[in-house]
Amino acid sequence: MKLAVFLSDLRRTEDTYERLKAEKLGVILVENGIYHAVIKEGGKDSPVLSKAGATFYALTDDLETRGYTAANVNPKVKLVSYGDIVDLITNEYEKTAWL
Amino acid sequence: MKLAVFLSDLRRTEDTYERLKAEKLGVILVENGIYHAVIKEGGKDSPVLSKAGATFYALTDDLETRGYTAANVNPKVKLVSYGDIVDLITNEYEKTAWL
Amino acid sequence: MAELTLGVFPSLVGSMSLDFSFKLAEAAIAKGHKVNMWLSGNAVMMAKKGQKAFKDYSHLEKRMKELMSKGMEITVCEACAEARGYHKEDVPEGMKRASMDWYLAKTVKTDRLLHIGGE
Amino acid sequence: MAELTLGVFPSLVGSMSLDFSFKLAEAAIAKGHKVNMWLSGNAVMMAKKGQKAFKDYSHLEKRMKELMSKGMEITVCEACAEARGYHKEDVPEGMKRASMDWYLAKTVKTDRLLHIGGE
Amino acid sequence: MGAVKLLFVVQRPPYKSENPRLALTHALASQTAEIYMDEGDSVVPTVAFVGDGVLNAVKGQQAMKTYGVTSTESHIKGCLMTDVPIWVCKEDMERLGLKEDQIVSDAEDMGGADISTKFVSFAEIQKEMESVKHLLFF
Amino acid sequence: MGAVKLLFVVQRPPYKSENPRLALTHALASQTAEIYMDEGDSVVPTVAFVGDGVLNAVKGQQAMKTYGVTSTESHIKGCLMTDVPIWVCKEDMERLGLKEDQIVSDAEDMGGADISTKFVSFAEIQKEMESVKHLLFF
Repeated sequence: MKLAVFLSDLRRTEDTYERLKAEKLGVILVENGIYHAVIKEGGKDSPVLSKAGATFYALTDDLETRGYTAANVNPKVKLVSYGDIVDLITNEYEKTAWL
Repeated sequence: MKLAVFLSDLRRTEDTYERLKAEKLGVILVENGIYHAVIKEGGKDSPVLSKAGATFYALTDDLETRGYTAANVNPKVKLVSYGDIVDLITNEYEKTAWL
Repeated sequence: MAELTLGVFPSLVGSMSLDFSFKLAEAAIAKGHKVNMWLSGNAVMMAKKGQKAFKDYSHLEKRMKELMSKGMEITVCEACAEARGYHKEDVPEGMKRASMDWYLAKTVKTDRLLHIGGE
Repeated sequence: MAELTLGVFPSLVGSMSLDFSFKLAEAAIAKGHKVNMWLSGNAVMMAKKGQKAFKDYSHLEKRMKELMSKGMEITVCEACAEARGYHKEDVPEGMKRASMDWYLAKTVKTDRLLHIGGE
Repeated sequence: MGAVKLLFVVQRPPYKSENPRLALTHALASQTAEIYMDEGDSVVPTVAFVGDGVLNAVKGQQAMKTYGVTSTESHIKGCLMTDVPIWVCKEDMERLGLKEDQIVSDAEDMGGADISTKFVSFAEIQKEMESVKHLLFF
Repeated sequence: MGAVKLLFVVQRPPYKSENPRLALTHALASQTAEIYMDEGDSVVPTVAFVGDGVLNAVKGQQAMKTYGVTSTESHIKGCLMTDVPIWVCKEDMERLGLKEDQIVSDAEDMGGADISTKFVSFAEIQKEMESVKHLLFF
């Protein structure tokens, strides 16, 4: 399946996320999920970003709301707008899961 | 200080809890906090119960709401009623912290 | 163009999930998609007219009305609303109240479903 | 006997923190203590009359009135209520609305404060 | 469209928010959704409890006695009574130390259901995720 | 009773619920609480950000631009402007990789505050917990 997963929290739902598999997997970081794109806890990337084969996106509005900019974002993560998210879920992926 | 800490969740707020110190510390498990008294994740007691020097309580009503009884409760934990909690926070402890 | 259904369950004033939903709906409509929105759980707060607009809180009634005028269907869970004391006369104009089967039925024909659960 | 102040911030229908608060207040009053309750954030849901009692949801209006008749003072955050569209005429009888300084002032004389935050 | 499959995935513990219960009541609403649908269309739901969500399925919940509210348990039984499949993830039960006899598996007190709770591996849930049209995570 | 000290402890990230902001607005209300108090009484608050709560204090928050709501940052500045002490836990900043220059520390755009944010160890927050009359965790 082609699955777009939304992560909106800094903590929790990790165990479902880790086990989920998809032929094509997009991980869209929104709301407090954006912290995974900018924080290096203990000097390390968020474990969220180690999901194999996934493409990572973060919503610019939610990044800016919380005081971060493109300069802070992990190079693994692409910044997207609301319009981009619409395109992702209608064109690139077939199903969505808001964890 | 004599501090009564309320835990109402199964996950989170661990890092504040671990660092908190008190001369006399009571940990009152309520709502989903009661899972710490009955679940042995991976066969082990909840890390919550390893807090040194603390006395542990769990609210019977909240245990029963979630399908557990006294028989399931870790021997480190005393069962209490709402009335008992009132006595604890008015007589045994001076301050409260709902984590 | 696709049909997108959003089911929004978390939130009240203070969480940003409702804001997210309305902004996403707006972006989808701007691209010519059809959008349906189901509000349940705490998200039924939108079914109460007369919310005062403070700067400290997001205030979505105006945006909701604009989106409805552009064809978005928006329906709230009737039981969830009544349990909070929101009655028929409280509903903003254009919004519908129904039971959960409205949402279930929408899942049949919609191309995409984004179900926003959470706590 | 002691004076206990409860500040209740989380919750809506569905979370059990409001239920917890009212049961604890009831137990404290039964033991002769004086109880004050401050409802803010989502807990201001109690400031809306006419909530339908479903078995699926806790329904606390009746218990609240009993506790008020036994001397419990209960006040809700005025701004939090208005932001949700709960106005003066929605307030159940006996409940007060005030700004946050009511709660802060109560902390001065109360023997114990239990502040229930959470998400 | 014919029969459209949905998977409801409950991943959070009960009573913290109303969402786990709403997953069950929404799944149940599949039974009455025809009034909004075209002739021949239907919705076929499955409810799967994973992660800490398996705690929703612990039996013996006394929520009516303690707080006067319907338990999550009775909603699960309501689903079984109307043939909505209930799945519970085995790996998560094991992790949390839950045995099958601790889990709601039938609805005898409601007169008995034709189906009972299925204990499944996460791999089976994953397979169902692939086969359904839409996913609803709670 | 004289001056009663309170400690507001914010331990969760911003924008997920309104509670972190309510901690700040409640602390600020100490300034106007006299109308409900006896002569000579007062409330003296301190706000401490710990754990993931330190994320509330990251500067440059654009919530007004993006969503039309007041940022948590501007509430922190409002506290500094009225002499409500703001503390941020150093160990948690370090854990999350936050430097002091990333944290809201003054209120220059509001005309300047007499106090600035204090970077403290958890041990100092612990000491404050011991010295105050009541604790309010958010």
